[in-house]
Amino acid sequence: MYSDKVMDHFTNPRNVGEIADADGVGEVGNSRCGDIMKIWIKVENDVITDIKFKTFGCGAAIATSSVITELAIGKTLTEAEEITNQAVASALEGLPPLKMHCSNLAADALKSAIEDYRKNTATTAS
Amino acid sequence: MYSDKVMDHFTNPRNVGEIADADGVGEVGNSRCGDIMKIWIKVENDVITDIKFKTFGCGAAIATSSVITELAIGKTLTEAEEITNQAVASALEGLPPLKMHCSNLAADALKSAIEDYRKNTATTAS
Amino acid sequence: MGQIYMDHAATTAVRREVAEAMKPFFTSKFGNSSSVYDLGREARRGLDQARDKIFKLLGAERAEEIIFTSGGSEANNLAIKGVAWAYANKGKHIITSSIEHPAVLDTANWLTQFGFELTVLPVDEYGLVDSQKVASALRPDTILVSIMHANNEIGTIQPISEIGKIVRQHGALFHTDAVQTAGSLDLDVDELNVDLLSISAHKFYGPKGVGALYVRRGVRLEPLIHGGAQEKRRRAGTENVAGIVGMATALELAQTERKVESARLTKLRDKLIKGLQIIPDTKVNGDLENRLSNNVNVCFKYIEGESLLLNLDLKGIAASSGSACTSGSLDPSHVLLAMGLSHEIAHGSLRLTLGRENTEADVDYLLEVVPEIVERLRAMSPLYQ
Amino acid sequence: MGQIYMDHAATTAVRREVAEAMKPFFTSKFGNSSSVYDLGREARRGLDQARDKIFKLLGAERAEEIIFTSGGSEANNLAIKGVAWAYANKGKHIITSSIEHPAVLDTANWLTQFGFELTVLPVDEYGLVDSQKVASALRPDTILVSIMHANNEIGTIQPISEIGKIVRQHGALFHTDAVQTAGSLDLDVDELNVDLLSISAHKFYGPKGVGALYVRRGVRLEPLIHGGAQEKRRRAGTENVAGIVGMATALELAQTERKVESARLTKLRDKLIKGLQIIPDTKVNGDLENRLSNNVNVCFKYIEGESLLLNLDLKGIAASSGSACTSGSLDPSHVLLAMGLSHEIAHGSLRLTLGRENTEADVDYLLEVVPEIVERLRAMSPLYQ
Ligand SMILES: Cc1ncc(COP(=O)(O)O)c(C=O)c1O
Ligand SMILES: Cc1ncc(COP(=O)(O)O)c(C=O)c1O
Repeated sequence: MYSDKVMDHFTNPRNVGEIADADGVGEVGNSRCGDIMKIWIKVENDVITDIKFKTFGCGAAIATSSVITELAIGKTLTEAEEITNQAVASALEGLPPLKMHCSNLAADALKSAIEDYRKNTATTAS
Repeated sequence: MYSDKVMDHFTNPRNVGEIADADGVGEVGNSRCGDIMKIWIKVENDVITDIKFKTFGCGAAIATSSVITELAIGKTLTEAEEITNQAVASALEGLPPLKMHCSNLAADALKSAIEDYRKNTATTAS
Repeated sequence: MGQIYMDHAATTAVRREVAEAMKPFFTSKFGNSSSVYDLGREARRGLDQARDKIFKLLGAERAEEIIFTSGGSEANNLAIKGVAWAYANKGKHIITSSIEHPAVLDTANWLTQFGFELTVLPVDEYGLVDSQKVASALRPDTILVSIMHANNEIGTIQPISEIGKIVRQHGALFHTDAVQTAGSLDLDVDELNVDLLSISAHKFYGPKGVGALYVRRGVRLEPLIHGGAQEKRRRAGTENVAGIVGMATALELAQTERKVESARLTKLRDKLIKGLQIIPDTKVNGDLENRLSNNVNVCFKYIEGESLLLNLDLKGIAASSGSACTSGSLDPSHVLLAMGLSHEIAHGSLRLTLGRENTEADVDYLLEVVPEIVERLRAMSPLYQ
Repeated sequence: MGQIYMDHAATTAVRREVAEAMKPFFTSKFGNSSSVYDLGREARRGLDQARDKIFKLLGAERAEEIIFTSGGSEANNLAIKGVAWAYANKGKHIITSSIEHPAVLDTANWLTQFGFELTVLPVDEYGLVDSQKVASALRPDTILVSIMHANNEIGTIQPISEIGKIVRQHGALFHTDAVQTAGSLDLDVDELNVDLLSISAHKFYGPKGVGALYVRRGVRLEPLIHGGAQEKRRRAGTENVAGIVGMATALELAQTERKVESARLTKLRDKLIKGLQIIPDTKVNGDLENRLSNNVNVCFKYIEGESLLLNLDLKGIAASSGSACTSGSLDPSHVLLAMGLSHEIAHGSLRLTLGRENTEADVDYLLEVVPEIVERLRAMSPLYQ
């Protein structure tokens, strides 16, 4: 069902955990639909220097969370924001059709974390 | 499907043919429903002394025609009239349920032949 | 005495290659194809490969256009009821022909109690449906036309491509029951101009109890069997994986061997027809040109079909008849009657359908045996003078 | 690493004796059971013997009370639609429960567009239907009540005999989906007080794609699949003789071994439940008393079912979950939700269903592996603190 790449990220997820002093935190999904992703980021000079995730969800949800942390790290916020759910699926060598919609939310979680960071810094700046 | 007895009468039907100077002839069925039986009888002193049949029909129709000629020969007309379709089926060690109604007409054909004989003699007597 | 089977239109034996292909799915690859684990995935792979084979063999566009069923009857019921319920808002008129299989005719008839209207087109003396009659029968509220590809009794092949063109130009959906042709004719759904097409595995050396319905992309269909999410929610029930794999294997083999085998059977068929025609008062039924390569159907006047079959069985020959007595009903074959035959003559029909195991020696043996039997039965018949 | 299959409620492998019994009907005894000749009669005999075995095993009165179908889904559809269409004149009210299989629930729901009214009874936290609730739901126009014998997810066994008594006294017909119990409980249709009962062969080591519906004598039924005269005109289509013979063999074996095997599985089941309960934040689902001998169903809070199954698969264990992610829908198991579980908890369910090949060593291995996996997934879960 899943590609080797998905299974690799599922069995050895990268960057699992939380960042205690994160600059931004994003969360998407809800327990009703069965997938919750939470992403923590550290940002320095507009670049994502650290990123961690925790996910409640199926194999696809865990793998997409894991792979987006690899895709995002080292990128500027603008670059990171441009990562699409589709790009995440491609990085995993594809997802089963049924999983494309319900479990492919990692890009949204990252965007939400970046938004949170911007909100935090805007508040600080004001 | 058919009992050995039916198959015996079907493969070696008794008394097939016609009686040129028959005292009575009976016919039942029609080509629409797929079974036509014709029975010829010779009668002496109220006893059936000869009997022949011709049948257009399925295995059951042929076997019931054949077996009734054996049952009827040597019987008085009154006795012969009492042979039922059920008795014919029993003499054949049973018939498949589907054949009980549509192809078990031999007793009716015999009755019709006896009726014909009675009509003929009544006419002669008058 | 050897057994000669000449009833391949009724059913066929599962061929060796098919039985082999099915085997692992009974035991080692027995998983439920909906499951995530390895065993389930193996079953899913078997199912996917079978679907791929079949959609390609039918010239379809995508695998999802194939819905697996439990046979030809279910496929026909699903096609007709499925379209009727899904398109009832658009219209309630259905067109079919008088020589369809009961799985089409009875199904369409059943729908009339729900306000559907049915036009049953007549056929000519050869069993052919006239495409012009289809054209005239089409109405603005016609949602579906169902005409069989070839008839199971008389082997007449209908001008499906032509009819399909007319129907689809009109904007109605077109279904064909290809149960008798899947193993022997080219089945390209685009060339045939069909939207739905039924097949049944046991007619082409696959297992009984498995079939498929081709449904062109975009055609809506209400399920016949509601429940689980199998077959993209169009047919519930744990899939008969072994049977489906068997069907795909059988169809592939049949289609590969189609041309060579058809030519061989046509020769045997024509020899058989010619030989039987010599018997006096014999009528050949069906169209001699547009005819399945394996079908022989004749009526011997003055005799009845079942007694003929029983005699043939005693000689080791398995054949079939349109006689009422073989079907348990009073009326003989509705197909022969629709072609204008009288009840009496229709009762005396014999259908011989050839297949893989039949040889010329079989044909010769038949031609030796049948005349004797016919003569014997006629001598017993009150209709024969 | 060996494979451990613990998903017997999903499907089972065809056992050796069953495969053997089926074999001849693919090849040498392949005839169409409707034919008059020898080959057809052999198939007919196979069919008749299978029907005899099954009607007796179900405690039915006569062979004709058994209708062969393509599986449990078709049997359920036939029971519900068949009774609904046949008795629509008498009434249009149907009662069922919230934990039925989709083949019952979706079918009953489908009928509501035709003016049928549906009462879906709730269940308690153990998944039990209250027979008093059935009694109160009965109306003068109730024609059918359908309550499953045991649930496929949680294994809860319903008080069918008691419910049946109430329903039949009221004059309505009573159907039970016995797909999960046919191989493991005593199925006497008179003791169960049922008029209709569905079974499916692949749940008791028979082949996929074959099932049966018991229909008490006198109960009218409109066919689901119209067409040929098979099954006394109640189910058209060339019979899957091999499959049917396989089902009869499998049912006979299962019923013979039932008591001994049930006792063995109950022990394994209880050890498994006890061992899993040790994991913190674990909930056992279903009734612990009225429970199938092979069913274990637990929820591990804070984790999701599919990721659990994938990890089990990597350890060579085949199991199942009521998680939405395994079914492709958004909502998790309607059964767990009906019992009052929250979405979050229902997503973390694990079903282990034991069977013939499972040993105590398998149970021990499971108890070793599951806690580690649960811990690992919880460490990754944003819900777990
Ligand atoms: C309780 C129950 N009913 C019906 C079915 C449907 O049976 P089948 O898949 O054979 O159609 C199943 C299993 O899938 C089941 O567990
Ligand atoms: C033309 C045609 N359609 C449909 C069917 C029904 O197929 P099945 O018996 O597989 O249901 C048959 C054969 O029985 C057939 O010959």
